[in-house]
Amino acid sequence: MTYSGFRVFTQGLTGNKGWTKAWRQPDPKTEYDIVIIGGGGHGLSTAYYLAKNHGLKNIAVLEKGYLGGGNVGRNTTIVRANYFLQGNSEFYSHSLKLWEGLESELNYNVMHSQRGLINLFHSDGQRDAFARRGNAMLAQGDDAELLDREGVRKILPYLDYDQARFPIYGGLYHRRGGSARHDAVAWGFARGADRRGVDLIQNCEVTGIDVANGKVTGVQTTRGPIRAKKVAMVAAGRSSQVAAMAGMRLPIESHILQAFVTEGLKPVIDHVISFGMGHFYISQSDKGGLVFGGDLDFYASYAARGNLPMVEHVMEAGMTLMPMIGRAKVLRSWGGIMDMSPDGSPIIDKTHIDGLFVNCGWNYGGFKAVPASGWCLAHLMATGEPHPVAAKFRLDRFRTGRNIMDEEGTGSQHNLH
Amino acid sequence: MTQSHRIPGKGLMIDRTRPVRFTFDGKGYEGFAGDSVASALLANGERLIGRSFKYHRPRGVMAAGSEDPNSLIEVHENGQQTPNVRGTMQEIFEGLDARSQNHVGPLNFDLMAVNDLLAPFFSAGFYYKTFMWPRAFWEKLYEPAIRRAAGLGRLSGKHDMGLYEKAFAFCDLLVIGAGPAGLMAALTAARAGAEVILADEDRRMGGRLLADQPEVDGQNGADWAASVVAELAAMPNVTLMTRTTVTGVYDDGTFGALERVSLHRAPGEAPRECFWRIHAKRALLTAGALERPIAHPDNDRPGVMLASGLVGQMGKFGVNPGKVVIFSNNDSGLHTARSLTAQGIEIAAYVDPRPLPVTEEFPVYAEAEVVGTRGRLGLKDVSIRHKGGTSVIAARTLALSGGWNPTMHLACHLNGRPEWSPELAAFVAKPGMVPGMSVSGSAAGFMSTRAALLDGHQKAAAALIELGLSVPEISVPESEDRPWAISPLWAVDAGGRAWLDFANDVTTKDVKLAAQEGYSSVEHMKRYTTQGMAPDQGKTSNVSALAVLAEATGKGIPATGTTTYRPPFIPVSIASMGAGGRGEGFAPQRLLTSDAKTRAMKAPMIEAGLWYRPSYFPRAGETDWRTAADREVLTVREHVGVCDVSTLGKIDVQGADAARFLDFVYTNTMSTLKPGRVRYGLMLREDGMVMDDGTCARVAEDHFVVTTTTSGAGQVMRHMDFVHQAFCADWDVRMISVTEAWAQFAIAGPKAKAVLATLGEMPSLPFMGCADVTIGGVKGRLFRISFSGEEGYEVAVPTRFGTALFDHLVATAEGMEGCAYGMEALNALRVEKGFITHAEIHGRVTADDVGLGKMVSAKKDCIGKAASQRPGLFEDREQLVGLMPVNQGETLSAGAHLYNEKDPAQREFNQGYVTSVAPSPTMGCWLGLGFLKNGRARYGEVIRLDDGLRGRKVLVEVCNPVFFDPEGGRMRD
Amino acid sequence: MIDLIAKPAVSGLPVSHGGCTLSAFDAGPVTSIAPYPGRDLSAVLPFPAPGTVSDYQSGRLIWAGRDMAFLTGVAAPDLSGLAAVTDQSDGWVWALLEGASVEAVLARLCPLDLRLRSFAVGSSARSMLQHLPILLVRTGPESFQIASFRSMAGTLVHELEIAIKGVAARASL
Amino acid sequence: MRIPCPCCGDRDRREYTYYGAADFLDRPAEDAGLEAWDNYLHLRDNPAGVTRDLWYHDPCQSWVEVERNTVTHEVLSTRFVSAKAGASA
Repeated sequence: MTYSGFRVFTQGLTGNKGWTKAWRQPDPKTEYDIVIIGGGGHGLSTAYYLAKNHGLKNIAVLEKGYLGGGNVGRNTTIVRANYFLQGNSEFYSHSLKLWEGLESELNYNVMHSQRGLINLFHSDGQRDAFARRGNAMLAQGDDAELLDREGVRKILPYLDYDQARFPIYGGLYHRRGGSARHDAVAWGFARGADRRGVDLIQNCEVTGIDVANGKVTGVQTTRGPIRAKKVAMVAAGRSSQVAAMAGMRLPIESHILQAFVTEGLKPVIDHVISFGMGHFYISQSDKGGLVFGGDLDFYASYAARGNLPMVEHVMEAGMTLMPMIGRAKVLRSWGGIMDMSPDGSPIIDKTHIDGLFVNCGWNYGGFKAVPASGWCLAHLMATGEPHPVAAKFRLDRFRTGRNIMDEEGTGSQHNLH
Repeated sequence: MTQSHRIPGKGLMIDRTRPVRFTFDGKGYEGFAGDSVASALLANGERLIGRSFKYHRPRGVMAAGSEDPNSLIEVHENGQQTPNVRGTMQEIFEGLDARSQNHVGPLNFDLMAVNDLLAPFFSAGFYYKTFMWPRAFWEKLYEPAIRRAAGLGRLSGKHDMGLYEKAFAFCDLLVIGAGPAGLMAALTAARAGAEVILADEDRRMGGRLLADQPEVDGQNGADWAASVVAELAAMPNVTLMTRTTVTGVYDDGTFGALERVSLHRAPGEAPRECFWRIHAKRALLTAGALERPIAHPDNDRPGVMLASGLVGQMGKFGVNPGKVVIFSNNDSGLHTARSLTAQGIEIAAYVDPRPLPVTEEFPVYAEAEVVGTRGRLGLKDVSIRHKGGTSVIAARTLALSGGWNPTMHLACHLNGRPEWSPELAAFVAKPGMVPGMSVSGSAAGFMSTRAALLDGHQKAAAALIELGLSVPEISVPESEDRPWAISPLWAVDAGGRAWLDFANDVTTKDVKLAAQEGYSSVEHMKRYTTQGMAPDQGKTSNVSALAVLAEATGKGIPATGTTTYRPPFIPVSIASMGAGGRGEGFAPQRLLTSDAKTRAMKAPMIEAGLWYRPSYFPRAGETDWRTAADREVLTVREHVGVCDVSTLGKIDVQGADAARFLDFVYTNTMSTLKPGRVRYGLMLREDGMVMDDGTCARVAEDHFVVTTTTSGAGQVMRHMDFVHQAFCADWDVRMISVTEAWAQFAIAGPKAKAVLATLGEMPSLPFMGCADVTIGGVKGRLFRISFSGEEGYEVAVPTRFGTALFDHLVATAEGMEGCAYGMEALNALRVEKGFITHAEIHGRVTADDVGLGKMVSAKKDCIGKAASQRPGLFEDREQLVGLMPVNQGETLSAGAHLYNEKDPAQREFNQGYVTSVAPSPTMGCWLGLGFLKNGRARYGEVIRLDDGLRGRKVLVEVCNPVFFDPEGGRMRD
Repeated sequence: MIDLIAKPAVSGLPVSHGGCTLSAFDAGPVTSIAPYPGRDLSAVLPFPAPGTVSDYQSGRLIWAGRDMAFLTGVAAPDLSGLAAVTDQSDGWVWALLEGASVEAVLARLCPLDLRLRSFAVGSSARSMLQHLPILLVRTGPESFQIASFRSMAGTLVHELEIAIKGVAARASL
Repeated sequence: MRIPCPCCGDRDRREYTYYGAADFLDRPAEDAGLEAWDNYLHLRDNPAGVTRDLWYHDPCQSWVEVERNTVTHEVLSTRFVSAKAGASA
């Protein structure tokens, strides 16, 4: 059923009785051409683009819990294309372009809102680094503007310009940056994939990956064995466990990233603001809650919850940057499990097992990658060749030292995140 | 008439001798000291207190505590305002300015209430299906309209300058909630000598003993509670924390708690709130239970309350509800009807879906349901469907009791999942969900007062045994021990809209629609309908909503399960958890000994890590930084300059194996350094990239002083500690930071030696030499090193003498046509010399990239060596080069990219980027350092610096990064 | 001949509110002593166990971290070959916090259990005070010595003063 | 979260800096080859369960190896990393 304002109107007149299911709830078949492990944003978009771009039909997405139950449903929903290292730059640029057409592509309002993202800087050195970034964005064909302190003040008059511990020197303004409604992205891709014949199978945990003679042959699940010609591991947050089923060790450590949302407030923050010095970023959802977060809790964890030191650090950063939010009350907090790769950049690649693919290592930034990640993994799986914008996301780059993409410059080794 | 709805003689919490005046929406009201805004308004006959989120329906007070979904108000003071305050929690004080929120026009005529008429089109998730066309309308039209309509209260937009604090506390046993179980538990543990913290949300302890006031130990339960509290207050091992809500459970017995310190008073000196971090060896969750409403058509009008809310408002504040209808599916509703009758309240009807073979003093409608209400701004009557048909009964208050949900949220904060209890028709905690914490009293499903008292005692006794303490003899008082039964009824099927989530306007229809459309897991339903996401966090609606979902999907409640309970239990202000962060408090400030003098010289200060350093020292007539910096640079080159360099990290390394150790952490060899000499050192991370650089001075055979960059000091110390402790802990080497112990100043320029001579007899040092010296009778250290390219010395004295030495050096230099110089000049001087800083060693470069590949000694292992030799790190790399404008007058900018002259500024053509620039008065043009593909082979080539961000395109010549005095003759003798 | 005048690490003290007083004090010479692996110093001085303070001549040896103690108040003896020794007299700012509410004040800033039962007179600890690194010594039931990095003296005083005032203001409620 | 420091006792997590899996203690020889160094620097078991990792107790400057559970956050044991190298404490 196609969604539209007119349909909402006619359904409203008839008691909303006619809305049909957004996706089927099929039982798994015994065999598929392609099995995707993980029904999060990346897995769902991979299935969608395999069907849409490559005309493939016989596909299953296997989800341990419910669709979109991982990080795609628990993040701060920032969508941007402001990376500066080659490899990342072209990929996120491509992703943002896909975002810009996602509503009509999916016939689902994901509420992608390009309200503008401002990265603040607090020293000459940081300004230089952001200038380099901004020039990389321009060179990639994306938008960037360098604001001085007064330029920032015009847009964000409520920041504390007088007494913040790290005074605001200016900001890098990315007008096409913004946010989206996270659940809707998962649901939109799920509905789109389902409409193209993909079987979305919930409550189906993969318990084993079958390999024979160096080639993948299928998976074992809690709902029985499923044969498959190709299998993709798209399970950020559990990547290491899934890969271990295929005997692989990944360059991944799992960490907690907390985020917070306040009670609903009338509009007060109209942009996405990133305060790198305090590891703090914030925006306001359409529903009115301030959505914000900070840095990792900094310890390996699968608990999907964090601890107070980072909670307090994030709140203190908010108070030093914009004390006007002090009386907003935090309503909910949550912790997502981040696939941290050594250099902070992702992996979309084949593995040493024929027919087995891996998509992992999204660090803090997987949400905005959802469309392009699926697009590129689908391309790789369908054609056997990496998509040009994801060609540098190789699994072996750490071993060889080739094309390491350490945007933060903190070190391409796990303990220096 | 003022306080017309007050029952004479009732109301434990109010002091009738102390009237308090406050305003609500600008209208003056009188209440009594101890009233909440909600109780005071109710006592004045006001039932309408706010508007709902989506449909803007009129809403009144439902509860008496923090779970109230409706009574959200703004509290204003001195131009500042606090949104989304629960009227049930805000105590009134003289002059309190409370206002309703989320309406356009007056509260009783909200223009946004038109949404209510459009409700058929605003079904759950409708916005996912529309507003998609045309694309450009989303940000311009649809989204702004949605945003304006959404949200509840308003922030002022002004800095919150209120005082907040955070604090730590420790105890053996934390008791959360001071109702019957909590009081009994605290008493038991306190008498055993345990260190006890008893925390309660209310300002007076007693919990529901203060509301329905059952008899305990032969006296009014509230009096019994007061006597227990008095005993506890007198014990040194007990801390009583009132107005304190435990908000979250974290690992290893850590609890977050919010204390509302002074919100009940007009603003003053005391903190508004305090956020506590409590570490408890054991904890007892005795937070009681929260009543839930029953979803029936139009169950959201002002005047519809939870039965417990009504009992609380009556018992604590003496609120007179007028004529009451009670709709209940469990025995506590019936008890309430009897209790109210006994207090003289007229029960117009008691409605219960169960067959009830009882005869009461009030009309009982058994096997009956409420199917509707009327009254636009306040309840007028209630429609009851019963065996004999439908009756309409006039009432001012409708009290709902749909059963009780134990308040076990905190027990679920460590990912534990509660289990369904069919007897209670509620979720209860399982043992062990939080290590060291047990749940007791009605929070654990013990519904009678006597059972709660007994359970509190027993659970406390168990905790005492775990703590190794003996359990005291204590008699648990007698109290009511009524049986309790419930027959679940979640929603009345009678058409119309029946509210589950009052705060977010989620009705049973919305939940059913979610199921119909396949959003049938409880998480999907919550997210699709937004149920439970309002300020009340679904406290009164979660269980009912999932029960309605379970019915719609046919899965049953246990299989449907709950959503995840996460902190905080109640909303907590950002300011309280971020207390201390505002303004300068976010990070310590580190001040140089030269700070006061520098500021007196009007130098603008800039941040360098946590330090503050001067940017430049302006002189009369110098209108911009450039003039001052150029002068300072030329002064250093021609005369002499003085600069405070104490921010550099200094680490003292001693021991017989010190040299061996430094060989391991630096790429180059330090063991061959002679005492009295200094060597430049490069340090890699284990991933092969440059981590830091600095100098290494051998002050004695087994004693080195190494320097780090300002920002790298902490990381380098940690790193050296790691290498030492992990790989060579048995070596004779010890390290300690001496950064703070020494004030160190650079003296640079042709007259440096002359300045030095004024300090007394100084040794004549060769370039890269060091020595102990005595300056004015004070021991000091002298290094002959240069970051400027001129003859340079750094002289260090104990920090207490730093101010005096700086004053002397500046005065002396100025007497020789010299000056103090700041960071701008320092930067220009080092760029002229091609010296790198963290602008170049930004974490992604190898030693080879910066032209120091030869410094990685082939003769020994060092940290980072193996990884630095990976093949990919020698292919197609960008290498450090110098950049000079072809046209000397042009300005260079850091952050610009590099392209071949004819190539467009597109990623595919990128050749590199610029890391540092400086105007060089020495060379007469701007200079740049940058990284260029295969750059060392391209000296002499002309390329384009492209800074699209600032609209700058400059042709530059690639050159050796050492622009000035490449032979280094000026630094040496 | 240059005459260097010493400047104290902190100014503006003492401050006092609600019976709690923060003042500066002179710890005298401070020397870090870090024994090399396997060395026994007991013939020379009583190296303190972690978390403790021992007496040495007229001064004190304060445990100050892994394999390290600060000798305060007296000059260090010769420990050549036994321990690394550095002069820390100028590296630290020392303050004394006294009064009935000291525990409450420190509870606002320091994540340690400093109740007398857990942190007796004569205990020492390395910890943090808000975001500052500190060395803490309990010198009495109602008195603590606090040392932090000298360059952070202003922040140390600022943080403590806010906490002292906040605790004092509660008395008015 | 609280972690016992072997010399300071039970301390709040906020006093520690994290440093990843204890694999980092097993440093290969300089010439061990790309695979060995890749294993050491990058590849991780990353278990959902008991793990050993490295924490620096900033106040006392001790490096501590912590055995703990990544799912429950329970800390099972701690020791100085130097205990392995065979000296000091």
